[in-house]
Amino acid sequence: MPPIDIAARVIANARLSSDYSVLSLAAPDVGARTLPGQFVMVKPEGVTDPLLRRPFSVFEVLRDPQGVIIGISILNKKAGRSTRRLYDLEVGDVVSCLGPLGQPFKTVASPTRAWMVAGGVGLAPFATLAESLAASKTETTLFYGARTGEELFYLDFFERLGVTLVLTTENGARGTKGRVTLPLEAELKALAAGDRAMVYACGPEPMLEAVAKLAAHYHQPSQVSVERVMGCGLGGCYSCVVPVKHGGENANLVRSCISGPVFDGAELVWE
Amino acid sequence: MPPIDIAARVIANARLSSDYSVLSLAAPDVGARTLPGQFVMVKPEGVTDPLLRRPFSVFEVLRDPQGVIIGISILNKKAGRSTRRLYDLEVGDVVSCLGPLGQPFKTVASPTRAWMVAGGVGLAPFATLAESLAASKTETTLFYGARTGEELFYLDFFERLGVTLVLTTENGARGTKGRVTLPLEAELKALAAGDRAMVYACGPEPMLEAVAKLAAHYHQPSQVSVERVMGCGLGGCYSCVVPVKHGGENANLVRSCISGPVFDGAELVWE
Amino acid sequence: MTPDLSVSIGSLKLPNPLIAASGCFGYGLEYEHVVDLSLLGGIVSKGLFMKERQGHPPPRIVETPAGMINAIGLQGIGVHRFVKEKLPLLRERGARTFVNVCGTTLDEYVEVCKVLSDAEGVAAIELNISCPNIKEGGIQFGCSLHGTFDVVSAVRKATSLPVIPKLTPNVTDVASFAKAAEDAGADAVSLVNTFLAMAIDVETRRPKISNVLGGLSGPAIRPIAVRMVWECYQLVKIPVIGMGGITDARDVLEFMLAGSTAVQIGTQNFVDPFVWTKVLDSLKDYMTRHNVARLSDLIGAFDPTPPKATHP
Amino acid sequence: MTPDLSVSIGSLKLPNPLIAASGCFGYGLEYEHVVDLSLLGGIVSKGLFMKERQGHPPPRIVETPAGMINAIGLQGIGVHRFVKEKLPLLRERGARTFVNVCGTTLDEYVEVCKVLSDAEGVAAIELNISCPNIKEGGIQFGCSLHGTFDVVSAVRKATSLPVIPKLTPNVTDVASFAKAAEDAGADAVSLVNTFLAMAIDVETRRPKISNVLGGLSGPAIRPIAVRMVWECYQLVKIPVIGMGGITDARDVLEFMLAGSTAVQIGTQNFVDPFVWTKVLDSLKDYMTRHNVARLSDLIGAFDPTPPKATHP
Ligand SMILES: Cc1cc2nc3c(=O)[nH]c(=O)nc-3n(C[C@H](O)[C@H](O)[C@H](O)COP(=O)(O)OP(=O)(O)OC[C@H]3O[C@@H](n4cnc5c(N)ncnc54)[C@H](O)[C@@H]3O)c2cc1C
Ligand SMILES: Cc1cc2nc3c(=O)[nH]c(=O)nc-3n(C[C@H](O)[C@H](O)[C@H](O)COP(=O)(O)OP(=O)(O)OC[C@H]3O[C@@H](n4cnc5c(N)ncnc54)[C@H](O)[C@@H]3O)c2cc1C
Ligand SMILES: Cc1cc2nc3c(=O)[nH]c(=O)nc-3n(C[C@H](O)[C@H](O)[C@H](O)COP(=O)(O)O)c2cc1C
Ligand SMILES: Cc1cc2nc3c(=O)[nH]c(=O)nc-3n(C[C@H](O)[C@H](O)[C@H](O)COP(=O)(O)O)c2cc1C
Ligand code: FES
Ligand code: FES
Repeated sequence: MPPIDIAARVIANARLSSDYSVLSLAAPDVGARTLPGQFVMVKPEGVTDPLLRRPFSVFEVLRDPQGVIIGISILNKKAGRSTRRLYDLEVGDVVSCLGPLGQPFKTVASPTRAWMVAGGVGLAPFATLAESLAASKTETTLFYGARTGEELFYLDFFERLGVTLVLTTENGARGTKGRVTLPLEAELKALAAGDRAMVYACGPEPMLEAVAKLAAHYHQPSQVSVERVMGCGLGGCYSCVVPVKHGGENANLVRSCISGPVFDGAELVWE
Repeated sequence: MPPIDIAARVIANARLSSDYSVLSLAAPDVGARTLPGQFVMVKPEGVTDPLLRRPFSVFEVLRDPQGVIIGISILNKKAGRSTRRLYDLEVGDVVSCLGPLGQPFKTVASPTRAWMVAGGVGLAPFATLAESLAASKTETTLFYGARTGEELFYLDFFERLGVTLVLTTENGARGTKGRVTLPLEAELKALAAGDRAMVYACGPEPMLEAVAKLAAHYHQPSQVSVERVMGCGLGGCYSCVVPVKHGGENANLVRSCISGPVFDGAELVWE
Repeated sequence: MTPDLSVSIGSLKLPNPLIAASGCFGYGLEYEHVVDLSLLGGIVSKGLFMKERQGHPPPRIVETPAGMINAIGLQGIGVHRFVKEKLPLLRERGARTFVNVCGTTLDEYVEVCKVLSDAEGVAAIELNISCPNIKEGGIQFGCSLHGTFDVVSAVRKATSLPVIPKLTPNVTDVASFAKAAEDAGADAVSLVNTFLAMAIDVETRRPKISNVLGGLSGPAIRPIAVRMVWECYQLVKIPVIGMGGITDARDVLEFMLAGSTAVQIGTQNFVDPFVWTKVLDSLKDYMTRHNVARLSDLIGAFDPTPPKATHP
Repeated sequence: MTPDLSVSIGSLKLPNPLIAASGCFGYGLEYEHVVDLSLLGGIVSKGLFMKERQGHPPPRIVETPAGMINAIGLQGIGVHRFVKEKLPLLRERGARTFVNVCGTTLDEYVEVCKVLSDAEGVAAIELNISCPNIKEGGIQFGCSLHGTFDVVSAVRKATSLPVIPKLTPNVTDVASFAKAAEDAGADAVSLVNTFLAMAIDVETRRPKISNVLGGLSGPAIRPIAVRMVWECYQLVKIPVIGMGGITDARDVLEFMLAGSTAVQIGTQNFVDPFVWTKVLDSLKDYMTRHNVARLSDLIGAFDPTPPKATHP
């Protein structure tokens, strides 16, 4: 579906912590078009500094009690000026929301299992993916690592969908202590011969690299969602390129906004 | 008193019409220093576009019920981007407020009368001047012209101070129809020989010119407050110059931010 | 009375003066889902060499006050694949396609232009002699009057397509470059390309983009670009295509009053890919308000009489 | 350990690198009520000719995206009145006063500098060969390598005060101008002056400022100015004083890393006249965080190694 641009009212902005918020936007037509893993380019209306929009995964597709789609939310983590501004938005403020953009995750179905690996704000694309996998009754696990126990969000949401949770924190306050790749590797190792798991990953680049390599090592497929600075989100500027092994039109630097952000983990060249 | 810069909270923003508002700012130290006719340079905090501050007359010096100065207000009229933004500010927003700046009105005392001539938003500097004149029991008249009856503001305020009101509107809906200079000229003509009135004026440039010339014609002194584009308000940029007959250091183009905004009407050269 | 927005660049007639700037609109097809390509006056392709190019490693862009610096480094598919893969589709969509031609040598410019002359569906050639992001060729021609004259002359001989050199603003007297281009037989000039710029991350003390230097675009540069267009307009007779920081119809009109026959919109595409229809609507609105029947009447209609010191 | 913010420009030692830019700080005394003038590294006076000057009619400034255009036209009191009326007061306040010297002819530059040599309390001469706002003199020297060399040489012979030509960015290769200045005996160079620019009111079709053309300053130009400083730093050995759009300590550090020994702050004064103490505090904070004992160690300490494509 072609992207559209909506001057979307803020419906809610739930601060989950001093860094994270879930910003809900009245953009039903964006919500209706979105597939799991796609993103939007947003910018508070009327703001000319910063000039450019910023990319965010669609976190939830929002529905009213009757199930009618009323908008989307994004899981926003403070990184710099725009994310701080988005964190501070209030109900009634207006945000330009362009989307949906990019290639979605490819879903799988039983008997292939779905293993989602999220690092920090990398949780964002997995809420809609989990819903989609739940709808097709795919056995789904979320490996979810955060700095602290307080930064593990939306666990109820995933539990309600029947997703198995494997949690890790850096300080060990919740789940196992250490990197999220540790339990992932254990599970990969434990897979019976012939069993298949699609490993989905979103999070910091070193985590993505580790996950893709682990998956490959254990002969499982992976799909990773990468993050690059994006000027346009539409393929216009060539700012967002990533090196891939079998690049299409441009040898091996492809635009992650239109060829991604989701890539086959085995295709990416790690820098 | 040297100017200071306050990150002032908006205490209130009373919309008087679709164009005018009275923006009240928690800037007690600015209020305490202000003399009638002085101005402040303001800018919503954190806004980088527009870049520069904008000049506004101090409208009221605000006090709490005990008479303690708590801030100032400005009478803001929508003209362009900054004034529109100021109109939209809400309680709790923060405005950088630099002041007080510029030369105040010179006050007069009985038997000299004080005649204030205001055109539209040119009312702004006269609230504090009227208070000061009332304190010294000077006989004061406000000639006040606006486009429509709805744009004649704060009449009660002036009446309470014992100021005589002479109102005009362009459409004749309230007061006499036509320019404010008409009743002014009638009163000047009616002055008994030997009677003296100091004519204060603030408003559009053609009005200022007409008032200054009328005063001179009837041998009365005048003080007019002029408006020029101001870059700094402190004498740093030389953007705000006006031609005067006996200019000080710079032949006859003087900086209206530090030599004005109030000038002897007889000194100005009209362009 | 329906307003007439058309403009002419030599024999080339455009339905309106709005052209998508090179490097800011991919190969055009990327945008076909957000805007009907035939609605635009024209589109300029990304810069093309004979061969494919990888460009610079990312990060390739960084934001600056009211602007951005880019050093994409002319990543591109080369002229042959462009002609084969993109041009037929662009023709189908009704786009008026300007091709931005690059070269590391004078011969390469000529070669690329010859390939384009033989292709179908090229409206004009925009000669990129002004990209600040590559070391070889390009801007070396654009920063020398002789170089500009020579490359335009050579290309002029090699093609009958309209030739539009794109000038760099990184020179002392841009109008003299417009003149050199005119003397060499250019059909029009376009300006400005980006301003050479850089940004340092003071926490790491390292550059913010991998190439260190890049080109500044966006609203920040508009006042300089408008001045340069006005200078060129006064010196040369060929049409001037102006650009640099255009965001809305007012900016388009500012460039046209300063002497632009057509304008290009670059960076604003990233901010708002739907800018085109908004600007077209506002231009029509302005024409109605100001009783302008033909938009082309405004070209160079700037009146240098000083404004009043006092406000209205 | 108290952080050492001092920097040296030849024999001139400044307590810190922050200097108020010419034309943005009046004659300094206008600001004495908002900032202790002795706290600044230095202040540069408004541009001065031999005689008083009226400047251009208003409107003289207009805002643009992240910047402003000015055409004040060097209104000023002339060097004699400056020496008599301002200099003694500036000395009393402990200001290190740089005088921005203008001229319509080479002889006038020399004359003004001679007057200043005989006066007491001048720290250095900043030779304004770059003001875009007057037709005669000035920028004509600044846009020609010979002109730059000649005027600097002539002034060099006429005074023993430090001579700091202020360069215009409106040239193809600013570093070659820094080199010409160095060869002619300059003690330092300062850059950038403003970029020639214009703005049109599309409703009236008339210019927004009376002089039509003016100079663009403010954050908009910073990325170009930083690049120019870096170019000059690499080519010349004399100190470079950088400026253009500095608003905070980060911007100061960016210019220093790019090779500025000292920096000037212009337009930001208008936005925030209290900028000085804020920047000094933030510089100290940065030095503590980064364990920098002497700020001058950062001059030119830019590391051009490309950053990573991915975020931290
Ligand atoms: C496809 C895609 C999807 C994304 N989804 C989400 C999401 O769901 N939720 C979310 O919070 N963020 C997401 N991001 C990241 C988000 O776009 C950035 O955090 C944001 O652009 C930063 O903008 P800023 O103005 O706040 O920071 P800036 O002021 O631009 O930068 C400040 C600092 O943040 C760093 N930074 C900039 N971009 C990123 C980045 N992408 N990751 C980490 N550090 C960065 C910069 O290097 C700089 O050091 C996504 C990015 C992409 C490409
Ligand atoms: C000493 C002084 C005191 C002032 N006191 C007040 C006051 O008490 N209340 C108040 O509402 N305004 C006052 N003004 C005027 C106010 O400063 C301007 O209206 C304001 O700067 C416009 O800013 P803007 O960003 O909204 O408009 P801009 O976007 O900067 O300009 C938009 C349009 O408004 C016009 N404009 C700009 N400045 C003025 C002006 N000064 N007068 C009329 N038109 C203008 C411009 O020419 C332009 O056409 C005062 C000005 C001065 C110099
Ligand atoms: C990301 C990016 C890539 C660009 N690539 C090219 C290019 O390939 N060829 C070219 O002539 N100009 C290129 N430009 C310059 C633009 O076409 C235009 O001249 C410049 O950006 C000024 O216009 P703007 O301010 O509207 O963006 C590029 C600009 C940007 C921002
Ligand atoms: C209003 C104004 C007046 C200026 N007058 C002078 C001047 O007299 N002499 C001079 O060398 N530079 C003058 N400049 C240029 C500044 O000194 C400085 O070089 C330029 O503004 C860039 O710095 P900024 O971006 O910090 O303002 C002036 C700038 C402004 C904005
Ligand atoms: S973000 Fe512009 S091409 Fe990908
Ligand atoms: S406003 Fe800057 S000198 Fe008056």
